[in-house]
Parts: sequence; C-alpha cells; structure tokens
Amino acid sequence: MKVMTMAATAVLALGLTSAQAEPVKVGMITTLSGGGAGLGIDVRDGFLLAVKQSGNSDIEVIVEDDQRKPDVAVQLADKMVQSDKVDVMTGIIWSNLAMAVIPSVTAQGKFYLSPNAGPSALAGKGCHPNYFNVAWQNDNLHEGAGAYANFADMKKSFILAPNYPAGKDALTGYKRFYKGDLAGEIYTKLGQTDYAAELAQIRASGADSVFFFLPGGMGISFLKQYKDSGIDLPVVGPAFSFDQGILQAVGDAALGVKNTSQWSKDIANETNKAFVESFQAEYGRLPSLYASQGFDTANLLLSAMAKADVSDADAFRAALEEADFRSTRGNFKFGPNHHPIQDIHVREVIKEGDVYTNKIIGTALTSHADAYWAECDM
Amino acid sequence: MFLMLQGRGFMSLILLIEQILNGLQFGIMLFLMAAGLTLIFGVMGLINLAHGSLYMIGAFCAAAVAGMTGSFLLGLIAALAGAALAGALVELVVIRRLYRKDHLDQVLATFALILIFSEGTRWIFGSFPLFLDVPDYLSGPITLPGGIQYPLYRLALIVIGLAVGLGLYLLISKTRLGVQIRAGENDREMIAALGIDIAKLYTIVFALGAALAGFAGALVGAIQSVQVGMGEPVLIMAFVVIVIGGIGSIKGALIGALLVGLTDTLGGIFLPEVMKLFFDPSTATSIGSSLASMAIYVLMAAVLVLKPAGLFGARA
Amino acid sequence: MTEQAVSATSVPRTPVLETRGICKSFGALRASRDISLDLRPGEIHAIIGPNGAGKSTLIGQICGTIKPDTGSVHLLGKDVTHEATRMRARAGLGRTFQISSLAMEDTVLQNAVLGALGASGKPWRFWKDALHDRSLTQTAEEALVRVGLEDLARHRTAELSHGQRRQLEVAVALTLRPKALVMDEPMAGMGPEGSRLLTGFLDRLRHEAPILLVEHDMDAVFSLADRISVLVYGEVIATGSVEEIRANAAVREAYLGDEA
Amino acid sequence: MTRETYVNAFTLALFVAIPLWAVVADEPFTITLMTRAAIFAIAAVGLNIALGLGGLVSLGHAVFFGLGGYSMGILAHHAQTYTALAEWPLLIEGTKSMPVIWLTAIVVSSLAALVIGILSLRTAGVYFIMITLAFGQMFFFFAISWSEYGGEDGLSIYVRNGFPGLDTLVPIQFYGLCLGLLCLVLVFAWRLAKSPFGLALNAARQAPLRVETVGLDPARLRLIAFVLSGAIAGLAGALFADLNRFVSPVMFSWQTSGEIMIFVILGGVGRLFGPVVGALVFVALEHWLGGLSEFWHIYLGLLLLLIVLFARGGLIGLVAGREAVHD
Repeated sequence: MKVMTMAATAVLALGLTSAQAEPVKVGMITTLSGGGAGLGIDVRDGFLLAVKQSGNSDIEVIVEDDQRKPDVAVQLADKMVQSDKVDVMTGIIWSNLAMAVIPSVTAQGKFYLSPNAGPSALAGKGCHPNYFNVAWQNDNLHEGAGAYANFADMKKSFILAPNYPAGKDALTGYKRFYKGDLAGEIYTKLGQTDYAAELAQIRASGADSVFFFLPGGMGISFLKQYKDSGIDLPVVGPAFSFDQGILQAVGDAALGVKNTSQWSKDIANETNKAFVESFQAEYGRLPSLYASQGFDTANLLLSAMAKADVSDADAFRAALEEADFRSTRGNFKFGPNHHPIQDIHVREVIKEGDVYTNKIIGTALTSHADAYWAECDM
Repeated sequence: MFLMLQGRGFMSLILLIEQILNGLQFGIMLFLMAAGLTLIFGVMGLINLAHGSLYMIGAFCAAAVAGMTGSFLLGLIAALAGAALAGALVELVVIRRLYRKDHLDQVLATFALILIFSEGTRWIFGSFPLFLDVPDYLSGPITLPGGIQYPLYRLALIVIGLAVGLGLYLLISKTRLGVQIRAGENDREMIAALGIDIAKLYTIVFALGAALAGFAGALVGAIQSVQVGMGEPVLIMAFVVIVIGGIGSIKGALIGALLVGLTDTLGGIFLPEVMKLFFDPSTATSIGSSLASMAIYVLMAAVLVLKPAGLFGARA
Repeated sequence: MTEQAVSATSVPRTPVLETRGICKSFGALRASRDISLDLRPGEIHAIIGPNGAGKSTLIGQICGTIKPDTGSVHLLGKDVTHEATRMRARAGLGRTFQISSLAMEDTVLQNAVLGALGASGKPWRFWKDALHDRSLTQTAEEALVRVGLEDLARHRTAELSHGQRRQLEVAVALTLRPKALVMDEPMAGMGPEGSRLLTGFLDRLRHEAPILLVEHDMDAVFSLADRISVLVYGEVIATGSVEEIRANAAVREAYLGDEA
Repeated sequence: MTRETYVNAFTLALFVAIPLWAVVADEPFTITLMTRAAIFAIAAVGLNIALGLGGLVSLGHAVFFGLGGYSMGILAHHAQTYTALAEWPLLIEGTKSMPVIWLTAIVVSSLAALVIGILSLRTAGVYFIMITLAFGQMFFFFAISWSEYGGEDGLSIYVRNGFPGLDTLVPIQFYGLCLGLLCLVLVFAWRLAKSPFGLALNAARQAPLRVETVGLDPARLRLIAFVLSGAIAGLAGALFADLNRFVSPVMFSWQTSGEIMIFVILGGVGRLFGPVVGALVFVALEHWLGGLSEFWHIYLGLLLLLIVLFARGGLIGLVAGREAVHD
C-alpha cells in the first residue's frame, strides 16, 4: 500500500522536475565491507531512499566501497573524478578518509557533501567553498555533552576517548563547554575491547559522572563492562555509541544513558516522521543517525538541483548554501564555513517493546555552530 | 613508583591489586585463545592465522543461540560445538593440505580463510554487532576481602580459564589422546609406529583448538562487542603470547598470556602516570598511551632478542 | 692410553689440526670424553666407532658448530676453539657432510662457485654475474674436473645421484684450497665403483691436504688410513696404524668384534 | 628463451600497452590503477629479495613501506606549510622534490631495516615472522598517536611532488616515472640474483651450514638482503604516498605487510617477475571483484586459497611450469 503511494508520487515528481534540471552525477564512496560497514550501508540507504522518493531521474548515483582504507578511498575518488566525471561527491564515514579525499576533490572543482565526517581542519583553516558538511563538525556532539553535563549539575567528570585525533577532538569538545572539574582523563588504545583497568580507575577516582567517546565496538564493550562493574555514575556521550544500529547489541547496559545528537527518530516534524516510516517500510529496520544524515544529504542536493545547474558552479553553490530543504532534524542552516548551525538534543536510551531506542529529553545547545568558523577564510 | 602514584591521590593499594587482578583476568582470556593456537602449532607445525575467525564464530554462535533460547549456557555449548565443527570442517577441506607446506603458504592460506570467514559471517549475520549479555546469575560486582569491588563475571572468567588450563593439563598428561598428542609433538614417525590414525588425530586436535577459541570468543563476547573482525586483534595478541612463551608449549602459553595481560593492563595505567613526571598532563597522557599500546610488542621483541625461541620454546 | 698409542706411530712433522682434551656433555650424556687427536701433514687419519660413539659431536667441535665444554681445538698451531665455523673455514679447514648439504635448487657449477666465492672472501658484490667471473668459475671448474663432475656442471644439484652429490661435496671443499679436510662418511651410499674411484682420489689428495676421515666403510678405511682412532662412548680407546688397530684387543672387543 | 621469459615479456608489455591505451581512450583511472600496480610491484620486488632469495618470511615490510610514505608526507608537509622540519642541530627544511624524497625514503627505511634486521635475525622460522610483525605493530600504534603528523587521520599533501622536467600531476607522466623505477628495481633484482652476493644468499637459504663451511656468514648475508629489501619497499612507500597525495598509519598495518606478501606469493616466490604479476593481478581483482559484490573478499579469499593449494610457484609457476629460476 505504502510502496504504491510512493511510486505514484515518484511518477508525479518525475514529470515536474525533469523538464528543468540538468543531469547530476553523484559519486558516493562509503564503507560497505569489513568492520564499520553498518555505518556506510545506512548512509547509502538513507541517501538512496531520498533519491527514490524524489523520483528525480536526472540524478545518477555511483556507489563504491572504500573498505575503510584511505588509499582505496583516494583512488576511488580519482576514478570518480577522472573516469566517471562526477559532479558531486559524498558518502565518506571516517575522518581520516575524509582528510585523505576531500581536499583533493574540492581542489579539482567538484562539490563534496559530507554525510558524516566533520574534521576540524576542514571547518577552520582548511575550509573550501565547494565543501559542505551536512552532519556536524566532529566536536559538536561532544560540546553538546559538555553543555548537558553543566545542566545536569555534574561537577567532576571522568572523561575518556581513544588515542587518535577524533578522540582528542572529542575530549577537547567536551571540555570546551563543560565547566566542572575533571576526575580523570584517559586515552585508550584504538580498537581496545577490554576496559577493566579504566573502570577500576573510574571507580577509584571519586568522579560524579562519566563522559566517553568510543565509537563502534569499543563503545559496546565499554558499556557492557560498565554495567557489569557495578559503577552507577551517570554516563553521557555522543550519539555514536547509542545509535539504532548498535543499541540492540548493547542491550540493557545502555538503558537510561543520556546521549547527545542532532537527530532522533522522535523529533517531531513531518519530514522526520515520513522518513522513519518509509525507511522502515523500505529496509525493514529502524533508521539510524547515519541514515538520517544520508537522507538529509540527498535532499540538500536535490534542493540545489531544483534551483541551479551543477555546471554553473557559483549558482549551484549558492543554492546549496541556502539549504532550502526539509531536514529530518527540523531547523537546519549552514554557517559561513558550510557547516551546520543546528540544535543538539539530549536523548535517553529507552526500550520500546523489545527494541532499544532513544527518546529526546531536552536540548543541550540551540542553533549551535562549531568552534572553527572564525578561522575559515572564504 | 607506587609512592609516587599514591602521591597523586587516586592510586591506592586496593586499586593496584584490582588492576593486577584485571591483568591476570585478561591474561587468562588470552590463554584460552593461545592454548589452541600453540597446541595446533606444537602437534601439526601449522601457523593458523584463521584462529581469530574461530573465536569470532564461537561468539556469533553463542549470541545467536543465546538470543533464541535466552540461555547463556546453551549459548556457550553452541559456541563450543559450532567452533569445533567449523574447525573440523576447515581442517578436512583446507588445513590438512597445508601441513606439508612451508610457513609462507600456511600464512597465506589461513589469511585467505580470514577473508572468507569474516565476509561470510557478515553475509549471514549482517553488518551490525550482535547482542550477547552476561547471564543474571553472574552479573554485577561482588566485594572481595579488602573492599575490592570486582565483577563476578570476571572472577568467573578467571576460574573458568584456570579450570580449562587444568583440564588441558590433565588431558595431555593423563589420557590416551594426550599420549598421542605428545607423541605427535615429539616424533611424527612414532605416531605411525604406535598405529595411530594421524589424519584423525590432527582433525581432533584442530577441532579441540578451534573449540577453545570459540569458547573464549563466547565468554569474552558477553562483555565485549560481538562483531565481524573481533578476532583479529585477539589473534595478534595470542600470537604475541605464544611467541613469548615459546611456540608449542602450553605452559609457555599460560605464562606468556599472564605476562602480556599484566603488561598491557598495567602499562596502560602506569605509563601515562610515569610520563607525567616529565611532561604536562595532557601530553603525558597522550605519550604514555602511545607507549602503552606498543608495550606488549616491545616486550615480545625484547624476549625474542634475548631468547630467540621464546621462554619455553624447544624449536624455532 | 692415547699417549702410548700415538708414540707407536712416527709421523714427524707438527700437526695441522689438533684437539686437546675436549669434553662435551649433553645433559647426562657425555658425548666427548677428553679427546685428544691430531692430524699431521700428508696423512689420512680415520676415525671409526660404532653408532652413537660421538663421531658427529667430535666433528661438530672440530668444525665449530658445537662448542666443547672444556679443552681446545688448534688449526695450524692456532687456538680456534672460540672461532666460528666460517673463521675456521677461512683459516683453511675444509669439510664434507654426512648428509649432503648443498643448494639443491642450484646447479652443480653454482655450488662449486659458492666455494670459490667463500675462498675469495668477497661476497659483497651485487652486480656482476658470478658465473661470468673468471676468477670464481676457474677455481670451481677445476675442482669439478678433479672430482669428475665437469660434464654435469649445468645440471641442477637435485638431479644428481647420491654418489655424485658426495663428489660435489668434495669439489666444494676443494675450491677452498684447504689446509686440512674433515670428511664425514664420504663413501656412504656410494656403489662399489664409486667407492673405488673416491678411494683412489682421496689417496692422492692426502698430499695436498691431510684428511680427518670418519667412515663406516672398513675396506676404504683400512686401505687408506695412515692412522686410525677408535671412538667408543665418547672416548678414544686406541689410536694407531692399521695393523696396530687390527691387533688391539680392546678395539676388537669393543668394536670390530661386534662386526665380525 | 624459456616460457617464463615469454610470460615476463608479456607482463612488461601489458605495463606499457594498457596505460597507452588508457591515454588514447581517455580512461585516466586505468592509468591510476596501473600506477598502483607498478608501485605495489616495486614493494613486492623488494620483499622478494628477502623472501624469495633470502628465505626471510617478513610480516613486517609495512614498516618500510610506511616509513617511505611518511618520509614523503613529512617532508612535503613541512614544505607546504613553510615550516622547518628541524632547527637544531642543523636546519632541515621540507621539500617537494621527488628525488630528494626518494633518497630520504631509501635512507630512512634502510636504517630501520638495519636495526630491525639485527634484532629480528637472531630468530628464525615462525619467531622471525612474529617479531617482524611486532615491529610493524609498534610503528602502527606509534603513527596513530603521533598527533604532530596527523595521527590516525594521516597527512594530506595537496599537490603531488615534483620531478625535474615532468608534470607529475598528469597521470601518465607520473606513471612513466613509476614504471621507470619499477624497471630499474627489476634490473637491480635480476643482477642481484646472479651476482656473487645473490648466489651466496640463495645458497644460505637452502643450506646455511654449507655457506658457513665455505667461510661466509649467512647472518650477514641475510641482514644485507633485509636492508636492500627494506630500502626498495621504502621507495615504493614514498611513491605510493605520492600517488594518493596522502599518508596514514594504515601503511604500517599488518594487513599491508600481508598484502605485499600476497603479491609475491600470488605471482610466484623467488621469480623475478612473480611480484610484478602478483601486484597486477591483485589490483585487477580488487577493482573488478569489488565492483561485482559487497562480499568480494570471499572470492578473493577463495582464489588465494586455490593458488596456495594447487598452484605451487604462483601464477607464473602455473603458466610457465617449474623451470630453473636461475641461469
């Protein structure tokens, strides 16, 4: 039933847009195999869902798997620019891959719309007119967590993250807003799976709260072990460790944890509601943060295509800057460095029937911009 | 060092003991993984890079069965059975063709098996991590003498690990299979002379090693993330363990595992603290953490430079 | 006992190779017990003994792959006890192995050239073709001619028969222009014809370099040896001429008696 | 001419013909792929000196590949940010000149190979495999946390480094440079295998005791082989970094070591063109299989397995048979 209605709108939309738009070729490089493939698959599915719903046949999407290897990503980017002659690129999940690919893509005059990674270097001095970030600057969610910690009257946080650049950015972001003292600050090994030693330190530190950024399997391991350790300090973290994709694997250990996100499936607006329903209908699972980012990225692109030809770079850029699309997040606009100015929400992990998910309990930061825009000179 | 740390305020003797306990527990988990690896090398002379995949298979079997039945115990049994079955199958189809080949071919072939197992698992179970939790009767902390709060499950892991170690010791020293295994380690011709079916013995030993890995995967999976690729980091650690202990030696594997467990755990805590004597806290944390992540490899290189065949190794 | 046996023979000149009271134990097993031997210019000194008598251990200590617990090894009057195998080789000690130790994938010529290369002491050349280096190939080819393998020079070593590999072992040793040779069972696995040829060859070779010969083939030993030492349970129980050894009661009891 | 010679000539012809076709057909990405294959081939030819000739199964060649990459990354990074690399004891500045970068990469990776070799060659067999792996892991974790040069994010170089008289940004010109270096390295490896050193090293692999008995030191032969091998892998690393205009700790990972080894075994261990064929086939597979299925690693795994089990001597062995490698 639902699918049929969608198909009908698609045909309708096709008739409306095909007359005006110039065909746009999109190159999507994302992680589809190996560890972390779940994120790339969600971004891809969200993006393609939006394209399908638009019914716009003037958009061609080429999807390639970067295997989470920077060198593969760089070469795929070369291929898409040189051989496929794409106009717009998107899809990269990881900051280190983004740093490898984006500067050269934008230098070659292509547009890049980031559906996930937002390294600080590309928000500040390394910003580029053709680079747009539709997700967040890397620090944003951590800053939101810091702000929430103040709100929740946390005075002595114990903070930890893996020992790599994004981890350092995370702790910096948290500290930027957090006003209390630190009970401890730890960099763990990247890929670490056992946190017994860190948990013992947390227990002994006299902390009143814990902030952590441990993406992927690291976060699952940490939360399970945290619960098992019997420490019952409040935990706060960015949405990455509490996302739909991995929440089921964490289980009860995540219940009640506060996490910060620019998106949640219960954000009350029509676009989001329709997105969650159609995503579930199409793929048979609840959408994740990453899926929403992929979906928004595609809609941003479609909105620009409706206004300008991609061949006219200046007009197309201006159209993108307007961000005239309905975001699943509600309020969305770009700052001067082409990074989002948006609300960062606080969510709590709950159980709906058998499924673990999040519900919004408040807003940590309203119309929040990143800390680097002043350094951006374009 | 202890005094210095005490001076920093939040390091106490209790904490130190707890961390040593953590190191031991981690070491014993590594031992479960390393025992199978070293057994397989000792008897068949095979370097099995795919051992980590069997660990992963164990965890996935446990998660799937525990998810369906709600019983952690059934999950563990499934892990043992699943990994042993996968091990026996792989031995029959691929591994037995590798015994006569050199290490180079073994490395490449078992590397290929990793690719097949990892992507195959992802194909079956999808790209998202699975759920496997500590059973209720083992969850939460208990209080040890001296007021140490320690998770019951981790204590159980220590006990199970030691029990498996003891079981292996008895198996090898007291049973008929053990006699055959020891014969296989020392003299291949002797096995034939004893009238033992070598092919069958090898399949059994490989399945046994696989079952140990799968068992470890299931036990660890309950407090970690059950996901594709979970086996590789552990595999490398297990190799570090058996190389330090001396390849083929179960005793070496146990001692190597405890050494690696303690080095890794205590290094992660103390190196950043030590660095704080020389640098400002933030730099110290960062440098100390980098050194800590290299610590076990430095340990291994140092052991090999001093004892080129490991601590208890007989042959190179 | 050994003192007496040595004095019974009369080879005048100073020894080329000498062991003085070497002892070696492996755990409880005493593989060498106070062994003093020497090898004098122009002679073939055979070492015989039953299996497990410690012949291989003795050779290992002479050539430097095994370190004696006590005692010393002297080559051309110099104490080489603490020198590595390769240093002894450079000083002029040639060796053939009981189990052929050759580069099997390489050609016969390449193996011989390896010897010449070792003798030249200059392996650190990375460009010029070793098989087109006259200074190396000449030595190698001469050695092959001497053992009668020149026609097989281009063949892979793996294609050689057992006996031919033995010949190649000898050829490689010859490329070093050794001052003394240690040969570990060179006749093993050879047919009667091959043994006869090799016996004749060694007979002539002794004037070039004296030979310490470990051999099971008693016919060869008795026809070649100037002196024989009998090793039993790690101990030299007698050293003397062929006649003396044949006549020695202890030897007959411990060793020859078993065979007879 | 043996069949292997024909296979070698055919391979070389592919390395010339495919990119030329790509220029004509305006398929620049094919040139990029061929450049990737050529660079991997250089690294693998380097490894083959240690592995094929010396019998040293090193699972740590990513160290040298990575050091070459970081030599390029660090020098170019300082050049593009106009900062000095070191001011004391003497002023060292960055550079964007490929020859200088290559030389640095070779020197740095040789020195590392010397130190790692001295320590690792005390061991043998599996222990050697594992100790080289351990060194690789040390460098990997160090690079990840070395925030000055990007840590896990790595370092991006915005413009490819320069070579006198060439525009390296033009794919075919950079490819020509890489192919030229590959040929140089091949000639070197070919001469090396036949040289007195190569002869001795080859014998040291098959019969170490024999080599010692003729008065040579197998340990030192192996060490020099390891250093030469590392130096070539380092050169390849510098080129690889320049191809991607990017370096990251991934270059140090044990998977990288494994892949370089795969190139060698896939093509044929100890054969001059084995690594070249292996690298070419691997890059082709990665490209085509990757396009066919998300789960292409399964097919790659199966293929590798078949080769190990049924094609001794790698692909070249399969086509050309087991012929004399030398002479």
